[in-house]
Amino acid sequence: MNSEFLQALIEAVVLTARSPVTPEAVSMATDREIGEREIEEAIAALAASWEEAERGVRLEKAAGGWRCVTPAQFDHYLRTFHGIASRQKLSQAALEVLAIVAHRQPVTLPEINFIRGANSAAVARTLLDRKLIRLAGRKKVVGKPFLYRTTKEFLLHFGLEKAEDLPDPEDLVEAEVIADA
Amino acid sequence: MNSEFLQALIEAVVLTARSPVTPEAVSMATDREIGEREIEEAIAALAASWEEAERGVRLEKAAGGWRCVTPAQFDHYLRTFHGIASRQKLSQAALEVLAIVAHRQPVTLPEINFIRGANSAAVARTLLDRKLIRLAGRKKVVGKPFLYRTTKEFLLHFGLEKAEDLPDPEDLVEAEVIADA
Amino acid sequence: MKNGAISGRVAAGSLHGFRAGPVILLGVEVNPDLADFIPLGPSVELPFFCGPLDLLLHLIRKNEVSIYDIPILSICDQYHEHVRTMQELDLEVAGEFLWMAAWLLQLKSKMLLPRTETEEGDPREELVERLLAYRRVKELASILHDKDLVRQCIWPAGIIADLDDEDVELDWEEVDLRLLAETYLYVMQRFAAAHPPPIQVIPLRYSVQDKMREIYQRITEDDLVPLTRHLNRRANPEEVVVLIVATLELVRLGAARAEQRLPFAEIYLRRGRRTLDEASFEPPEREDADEF
Repeated sequence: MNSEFLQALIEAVVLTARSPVTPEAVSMATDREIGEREIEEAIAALAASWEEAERGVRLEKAAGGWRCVTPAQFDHYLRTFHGIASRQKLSQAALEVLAIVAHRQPVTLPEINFIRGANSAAVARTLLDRKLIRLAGRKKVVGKPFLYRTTKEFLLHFGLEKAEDLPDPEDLVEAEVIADA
Repeated sequence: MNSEFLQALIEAVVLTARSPVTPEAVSMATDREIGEREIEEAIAALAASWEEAERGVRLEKAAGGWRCVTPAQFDHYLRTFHGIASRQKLSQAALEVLAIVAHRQPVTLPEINFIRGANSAAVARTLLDRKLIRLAGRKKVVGKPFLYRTTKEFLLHFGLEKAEDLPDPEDLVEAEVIADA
Repeated sequence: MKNGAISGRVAAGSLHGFRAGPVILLGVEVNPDLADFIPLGPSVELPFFCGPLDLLLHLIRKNEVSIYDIPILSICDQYHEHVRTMQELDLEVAGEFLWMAAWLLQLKSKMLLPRTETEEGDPREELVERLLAYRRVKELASILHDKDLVRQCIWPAGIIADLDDEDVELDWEEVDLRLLAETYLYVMQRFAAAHPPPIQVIPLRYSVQDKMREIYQRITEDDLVPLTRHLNRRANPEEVVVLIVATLELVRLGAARAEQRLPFAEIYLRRGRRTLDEASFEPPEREDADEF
């Protein structure tokens, strides 16, 4: 294994690792073909070369190993980028509220809160903003809470004509029914 | 912003992004200071320079954006490092169903069954579980069968920008017929 | 020459691209480690076909005949021979293989009949069309297979930005009906786990002692009690359970004998060697009774 290949290997390892990488673990990945000392040196050389050039990542020693971090000067841009990216995303909480509204509509916020065991007001607002759920009158009980239903946009996304076309969740998760349908 | 800084910024963005990065999103992260075209060019230049040198990662265009992946030659070491014994290969039946969905999407299970001449419900379920296909509404025919489409995960796994990039099987077979004649 | 190059690759047997890999017996995928231990009688190894069209294409290729002019008579016989072998090997033959067998038989009989003027077209036409469509699928599947092998060796790289909040986020594009349904079921299961139904205390309606007394009296009076017939009159499972326990208890005490001549025959209860007095039917005193 030449030193270029080793450096590339280390790069692949540190960029796919989820926690700090120790020279020992890399050595074991090469079946001990390369010793820990040699790997430690290669990592240090790699860290130094990344430090010199203008790079989007650097290697830092932390918690007994090495890990990749982004230099601080990119923070502003990264924050903006991830903010934009998250606009096309749905949190698990939002998906849960949407699933409850879809399968139990019309349903009130207190009912959603009760089922989820968590306050869902902020999530419901996000879903309202994204036009995935809508207000559909008030329930005639004490406090007259608003009722929620799914929207046209919701149906469009799931390729449905009307909310009644939503399949029974139990059935959908069973293979046989997918086959029969 | 000089070009070195831009390349480093792009590196930081693609290495922290969880899904393919579009030049548009990077441009928005710079408050449109840098145009999409310039960013596309910078990404392409970065991808080319990583390709040339022996590097542990490369940039590839897939599912409408750019993402960072490791070259195949490191697979053995990475699997040892991450402790993953082997991966499940897709069965012939699964590949056939995938081929039909990729080529004819949106398509229903009865249609898939007819083309394959075999029941494909169990296979479709496995592919749903592996997130290679997804449900995309119902067909407006008797019984309202579910429609299937390929996913972003499918594009990423096969390294495609879009499903249409797969070769048209018509062309392949026509070529063979011409050769037969 | 572009076409020629492609056809060369196709003709070079990319349709067989799947055949390598684990030992595959017809219709059953066998773990290579276990293959040696599976008793199969004479060693018969058949290629794996993932459907009747797959098998038909194989036969056409093996016989080196044109897909547009299939010799139905001989292909039909070979197909049936193959399905018979599958059945002899005790492999589960999926219905679709039998359905194709029936179709081929029908085509065979049509081919044997003299063609009439009124009849239009070739009876094989539909089969040819389906085979062609399926061959295209196999071709594309073969390309995906090769890609799958290479792509499996690729790892997504990425580091976690410190500024990210760790909330799991889903790509809205990837949210489909199934994920929505799964999420709903997950939420409802979590709800059910957090709100277990209140435990209902149902008083016992039948006591073993009462039943012991009842059976004992019947044995004493009739001397012969058919147990199953006696049980069958009771629809309530709770009562049936108590009756069986009571019967076993009587047999244990020697106050009754149970006889069965043949397996599954009626069980008869007779008087036992011991005579019981009324006190024997009182519930036994429990030492810890005070604690409750």
